[in-house]
Amino acid sequence: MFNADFFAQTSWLIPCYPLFGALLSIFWSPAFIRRSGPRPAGYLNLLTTVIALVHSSIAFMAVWQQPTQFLSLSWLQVADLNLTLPLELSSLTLGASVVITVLNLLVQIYTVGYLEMDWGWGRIYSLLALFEAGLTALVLCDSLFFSYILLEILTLGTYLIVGFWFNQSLVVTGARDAFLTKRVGDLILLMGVLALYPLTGTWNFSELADWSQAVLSGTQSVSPLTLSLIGVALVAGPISKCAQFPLHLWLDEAMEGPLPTTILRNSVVVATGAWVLVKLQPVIALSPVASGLALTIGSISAVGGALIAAAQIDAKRVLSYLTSTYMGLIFIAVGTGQTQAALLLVLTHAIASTLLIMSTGSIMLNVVVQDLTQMGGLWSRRPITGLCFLVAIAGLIGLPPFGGFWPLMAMLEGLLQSGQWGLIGIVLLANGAASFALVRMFGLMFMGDRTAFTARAPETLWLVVLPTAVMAGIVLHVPLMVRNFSLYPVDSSLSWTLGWTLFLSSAVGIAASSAFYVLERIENPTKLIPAMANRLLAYDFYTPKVYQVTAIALVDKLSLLTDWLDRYVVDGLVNFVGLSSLLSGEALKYINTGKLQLYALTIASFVVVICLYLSWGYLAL
Amino acid sequence: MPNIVEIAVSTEGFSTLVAAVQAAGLVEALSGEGPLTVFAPTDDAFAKLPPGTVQTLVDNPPQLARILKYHVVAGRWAQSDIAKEESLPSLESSPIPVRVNSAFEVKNATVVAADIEATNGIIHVIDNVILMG
Amino acid sequence: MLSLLIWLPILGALLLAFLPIKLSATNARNAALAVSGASLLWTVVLFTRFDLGTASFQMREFIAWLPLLGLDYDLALDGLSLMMVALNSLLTWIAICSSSTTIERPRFFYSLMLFVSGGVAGAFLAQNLLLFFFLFEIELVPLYFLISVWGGEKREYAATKFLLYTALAGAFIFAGFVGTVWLGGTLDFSYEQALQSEIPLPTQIVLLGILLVGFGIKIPLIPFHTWLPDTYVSASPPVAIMLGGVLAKLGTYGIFRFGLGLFPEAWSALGPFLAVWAAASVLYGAVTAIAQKDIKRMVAYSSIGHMGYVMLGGAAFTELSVVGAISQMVSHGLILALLFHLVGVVETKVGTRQLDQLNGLLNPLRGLPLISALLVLSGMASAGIPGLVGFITEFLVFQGSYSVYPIATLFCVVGTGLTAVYFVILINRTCFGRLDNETAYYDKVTNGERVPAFVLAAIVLTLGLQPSWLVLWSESTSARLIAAVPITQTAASLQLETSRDSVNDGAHL
Amino acid sequence: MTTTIATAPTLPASTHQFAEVIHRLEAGGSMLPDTPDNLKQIIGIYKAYAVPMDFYWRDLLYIAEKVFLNPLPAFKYFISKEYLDRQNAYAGDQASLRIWRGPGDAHPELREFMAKGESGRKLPKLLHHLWHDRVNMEFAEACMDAMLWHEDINPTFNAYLYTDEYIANSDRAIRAYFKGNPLMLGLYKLFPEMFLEQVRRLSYYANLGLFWEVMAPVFFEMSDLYDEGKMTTVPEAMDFLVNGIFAIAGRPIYHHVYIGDECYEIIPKSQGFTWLYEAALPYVEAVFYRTAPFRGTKSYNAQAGQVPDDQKDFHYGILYADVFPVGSAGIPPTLLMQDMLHFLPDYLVEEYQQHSRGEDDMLIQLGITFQRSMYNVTSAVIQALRCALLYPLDDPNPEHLKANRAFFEQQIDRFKRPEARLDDIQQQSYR
Repeated sequence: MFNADFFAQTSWLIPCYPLFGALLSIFWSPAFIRRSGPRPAGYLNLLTTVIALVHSSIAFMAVWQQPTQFLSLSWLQVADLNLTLPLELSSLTLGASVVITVLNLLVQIYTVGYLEMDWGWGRIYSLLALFEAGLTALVLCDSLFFSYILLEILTLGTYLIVGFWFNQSLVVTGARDAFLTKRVGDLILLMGVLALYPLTGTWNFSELADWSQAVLSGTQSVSPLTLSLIGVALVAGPISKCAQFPLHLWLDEAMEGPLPTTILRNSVVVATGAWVLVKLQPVIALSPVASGLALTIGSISAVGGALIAAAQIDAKRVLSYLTSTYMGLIFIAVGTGQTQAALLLVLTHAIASTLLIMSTGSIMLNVVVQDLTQMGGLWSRRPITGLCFLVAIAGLIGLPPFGGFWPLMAMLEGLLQSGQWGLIGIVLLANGAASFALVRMFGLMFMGDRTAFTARAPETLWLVVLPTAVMAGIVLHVPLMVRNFSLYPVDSSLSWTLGWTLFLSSAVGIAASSAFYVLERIENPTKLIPAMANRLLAYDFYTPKVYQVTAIALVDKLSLLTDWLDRYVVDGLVNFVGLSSLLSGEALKYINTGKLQLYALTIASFVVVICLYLSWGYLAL
Repeated sequence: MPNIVEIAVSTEGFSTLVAAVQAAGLVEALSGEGPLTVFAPTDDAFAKLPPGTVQTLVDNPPQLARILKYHVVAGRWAQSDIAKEESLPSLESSPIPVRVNSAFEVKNATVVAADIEATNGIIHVIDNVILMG
Repeated sequence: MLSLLIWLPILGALLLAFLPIKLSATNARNAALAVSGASLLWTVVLFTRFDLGTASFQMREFIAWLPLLGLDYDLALDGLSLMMVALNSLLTWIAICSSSTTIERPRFFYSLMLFVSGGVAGAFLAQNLLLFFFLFEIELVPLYFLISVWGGEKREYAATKFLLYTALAGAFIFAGFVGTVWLGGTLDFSYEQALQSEIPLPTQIVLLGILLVGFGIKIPLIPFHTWLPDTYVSASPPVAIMLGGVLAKLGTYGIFRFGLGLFPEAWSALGPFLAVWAAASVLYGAVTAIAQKDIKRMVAYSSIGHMGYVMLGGAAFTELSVVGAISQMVSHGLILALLFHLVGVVETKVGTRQLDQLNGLLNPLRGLPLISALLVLSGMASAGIPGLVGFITEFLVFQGSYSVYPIATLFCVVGTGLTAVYFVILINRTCFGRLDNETAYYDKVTNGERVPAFVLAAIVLTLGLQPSWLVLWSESTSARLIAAVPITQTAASLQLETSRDSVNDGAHL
Repeated sequence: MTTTIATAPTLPASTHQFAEVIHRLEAGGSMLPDTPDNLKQIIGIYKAYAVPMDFYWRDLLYIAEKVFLNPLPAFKYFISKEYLDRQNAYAGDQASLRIWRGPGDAHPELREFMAKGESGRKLPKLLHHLWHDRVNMEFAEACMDAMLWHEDINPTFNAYLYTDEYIANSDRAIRAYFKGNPLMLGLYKLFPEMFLEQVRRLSYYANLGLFWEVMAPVFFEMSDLYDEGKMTTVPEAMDFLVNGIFAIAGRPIYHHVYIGDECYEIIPKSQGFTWLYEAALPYVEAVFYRTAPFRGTKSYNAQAGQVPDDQKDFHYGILYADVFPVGSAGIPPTLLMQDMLHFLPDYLVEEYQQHSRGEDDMLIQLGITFQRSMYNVTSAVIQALRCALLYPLDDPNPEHLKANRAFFEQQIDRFKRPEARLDDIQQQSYR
């Protein structure tokens, strides 16, 4: 009975383990278990994560190279709406679930070390587990509706996990902005969800793909306007999830949260948007407007994000903008129909950026600051972390033979085939700028002279260093994974010229950055570009200000206006129309001074009056 | 003329100091060529320290030596020379603030007898044990 | 057996008020809890007896009372009333649980609460228009006292305002009822008779309009809502729970039962207008809530917005949307009760409801961590986060309405976004942040204060995860309501054709 | 030092913001007002602090001397029997200077807690550890890290860590420790600085361990004296500390490592490092004053500018900490408060139960008590410094009194920062 297939059939249990751990963690809130500390919550969740990992792995092996299976669980049947939760069991979904649980396991071990001084383990681990559950459920589920539900729950999760250190004011605003921005995306997606159903009668991704085929082949006719509107809504949802321009700011602010949560957020949580986008690609492809939107947003984010990253002085923020960059590249891939390349990029980015943030956090943990300009000279004391950081860079940018090279290469080949030269340029530019930003960060942290803040820098706790090192090993093995699981989407007709060009773009970025920050630490390289451009990048295109004067101001002023209207116009008018004299309260004031009997008397008289009033009404007919 | 150690041994009121110097193994150094300037606390000065202080030091010669070295300056510094200085570099390496106004003060101690000449240096007797910091 | 729901609380109320024995505050409270608990248990029994397959009314009880007036004691139950009665029984118990143990004049207070509960149950069960109206109107009296005696600042003003508005609403409703019966050609106020009356469409529309104004004041919908913030804010938390959780539902219930139920054709004709009205209410309530500095006022405006969803579901008039709307009434009642209860606890402990004075209540040792956590939960439930009951009811309304009134529905979706905005403001200011060292010596939260919150939160969560337990009761009733409309453009409209038309319809809304 | 009331008629009243406190210091008092309640609170908390501290110092030395460079020190908190039985240099019969009259091995309450934990059941060590029913050594390590990171406050000791002698000593120890482990030796060859930096860190483990080894018996003795009715005022408590500081001032600070049967002297005693200069004063500066902002209370965002650019501007220690968030996320001192919670004397438990939320917020109440008690310790340090570097309080020379005042004012100036709690602890209602 307990053969591998059994584990595949019970894959719905995978999200349940972490969820169970999350529920049990509640007992380690300060209000319950008081005489001993909260750490058991962490160990418990580690255990459930291991179980989930083992289960996913066995199930993955069971479905490997098997045809996709579907499971469905009935949830709600009302009127003509039948909501069943369909699960897709394929090597793709279960493979993704393995990746998610592995990353979660490492992150949770890392958290043991990173937050060893924290007393909020119950909360942090239950939230980490909630994310694990949500993410595995998301990859397994085959329905837009349930994906939407999970995304919304994760939005709430983001709010709570960013708000983990709620004593700090910037955390509070960061959590707020993350929640609201993501919610905007969710609701636009909801609009798409609502609009899609009457047309298709299904929310299942696989059936949506069939429907798209039908529309394409002309057996179904839908007006182009409708398709465009729906397509735009479906693209707009992931824009906020994936921190794409102009809804990218929340990711920056979310950096106020504890670093271990940042790891997951930047590597896999933002990728949920990309995942849904990939799943919806057939529908989006129906509308040139929607595809165009994805391409535009993706291009701006890819290049803009990388440029902004190169101008940040805060270590975490460099990484946050790079996430926007890579998500932008995924948008481009989806916009041009290269879903396989997009998924591969999701994978390589998730793995490499996990390592990137882990090693950065390991530095921040005992350098105390996050300010890159106050760091330097760490290489000799922190070589392990430095090496991990280098591996992460190699695994992220287009540097053969490391992981990040392959999806970019696949994308470029696809773009070449369709002759989209502009997009090729954008991908190369983004890659070059990202390389520049990352090597700059490496140089600022590890090279140059030690500063007062970095004078003392032993390698940190083994619980932090060990998962980082393991992660580095995984990053180095990505190319092997790509080969062994034949993840590389294009026939291996590698175009050498293209490969060299991609390599060259990385090399230029690395070389330029090395010249400024590694070999010779230029005191103020910002002098090299105009001050205005630098400020524009350092302050993130002034996006916060733009928000302030647009959306925030609009809602704020509108609410003040309606409040004023409500108090002085609506209420005032109604009062004026005839009740004002009575409402002065004088007439009935004496009641309040009276005694119980008086109240009773009044009740009685009211009843009589009402009865009279009633019968009068009837008699008057 | 006797050297610094000999003066201390032969003069009354320096028995604690002498014992300390012996415990710290500094006899040789203070009997050497020099020249050295020594701020020598009296027995009364040591007695002002809270109970146990001296005993702990005597039990730990290197630490005691360090405190004692703070009372010694290289060179022969008479009161008139010191009057021109604000501080002197001790053998311990921390500076010793000095003031010569109406009174001759060394850090928070007052010199009760200045310019006692020895073959290998000069001694100023002080009424407090001085400490670094 | 339905009568028990009315007479048990009323009998309890009378005994509590006039029994010549000495009762301590605690005992009075326990007695009230026992009575309302008994009603609650009886409601559970009703659920077990309820026949899901029957679309029309069941468990009828009829006693001729004043045939001359056409007033009969005529009670019956369908899915809609069942939900409302259940809400009433539950929230009465919660409200009594939630009231302070040291309340002044406890016997009088609890007896009034029970009285309200019994009366409201009667209104929800009444099969006679006049009986409904009588019970609807008589609620005013105890509520007036509950607000004006036990309320907060400006309570007399608020109570009077409430009284006058509701009385005015009553006048409209009465006019509507009388008109219906009169024009229907009978002198019998029974609901059955009214159903069968054949009134020409234009007249129907006029009558419906009158009823809409009447019930619209009670719900309230904009612009008849200004009594609500004042009243909710002045009322003490238990009374606010009754007002917002149960009494407001008299309005939506009335609209569904007597507006939509009696004049389905007129209802369909007015549909687009109602949808716009609903969307406007949603947006207006949400936007105005954002500007509020007083938590209770914020929740009050939020309530206006949420009643808009109910109206939208009704306006769309598809089976799905009506089920959604009925469920939304319940979910709104539950969430609002939870919110008011929590706000009440916060106010008792911290001494203020002002957002700019509250801070850091999530602090585990010196704050109100559990209350704060539940405040987050209820705020998120209200903002429609999945997994909590608010989401699924709103979603059903949206999905049901989208194919009929897409634009209005989308505006309502925007409304849920705005709901998230003010709840995040509320949570950020109240729960997050640093506790003020000067003032943070608050009393402990007692278990008695926790119980109602736990019960409600558990229901909110359970029904959110397992919504079929909520929607199944009203399904056949909604089907019956929809079926009353001869022309289509209803449930079957989830078809391609219609929806494309309706996209166009929506465009010129 | 004696507490003879030294009125200084020759000096005019201070115009300092905390003039009252300065006058109290000049009269031989403490920054903490002398009330019976304050005395009860601080002595009680010294006792509760000393028990976990007895574990801290033993484990710190165990890590510095035995665990040493273990790359996966998963069991570094599982202290060996040898270190539990180790005789405190200032307690027990063998002590040459006996500060506490009790025994020199681990405190009985500590042993009981280690064996049974709060659960009261004898379970395997590992289970107690996993159930988090244990002493939070992480806090001790954080204190050590603060001393390590603020390197400028301990110049002499720090300079030695970069001498050839130190490097040669470490080299021998590292080679001996990894004997027969080519992987680690290879790594050492590649990245020698990485290993040296670890050893420097371990030297600070030893430093802090040796510091606390003294403080534990001091606090135990104070608690015993209070119980015997021999300590009746806050200034007495402070003077006991001042005397203690002087008595131990010359204790050597060293770092020895035991590999096999051999002792490797990384920092030999002959280096002359003393308890007062190389441990106590840096400890007070690093832990009471500076540390680093808790990640849960300040933004580390470089652009927000909430973390000072200069280490000297760091003021996040216990004298400045907001204790109210204790128990929530991001507030590391909770670890210490929890450790003390296990060992509160009955009279303090009673006291806490009468105030605020009693059992529910005991962590905060004892945290504030701890803050009071550390103001008293800091007062002792200030008085000791005054004693060592300046003049007696009853010095007849007005110039000397002026110098004393200038010193006190300069010390108290550090509490002018808005987040300092000096004002709060003057009030008994601050709990």
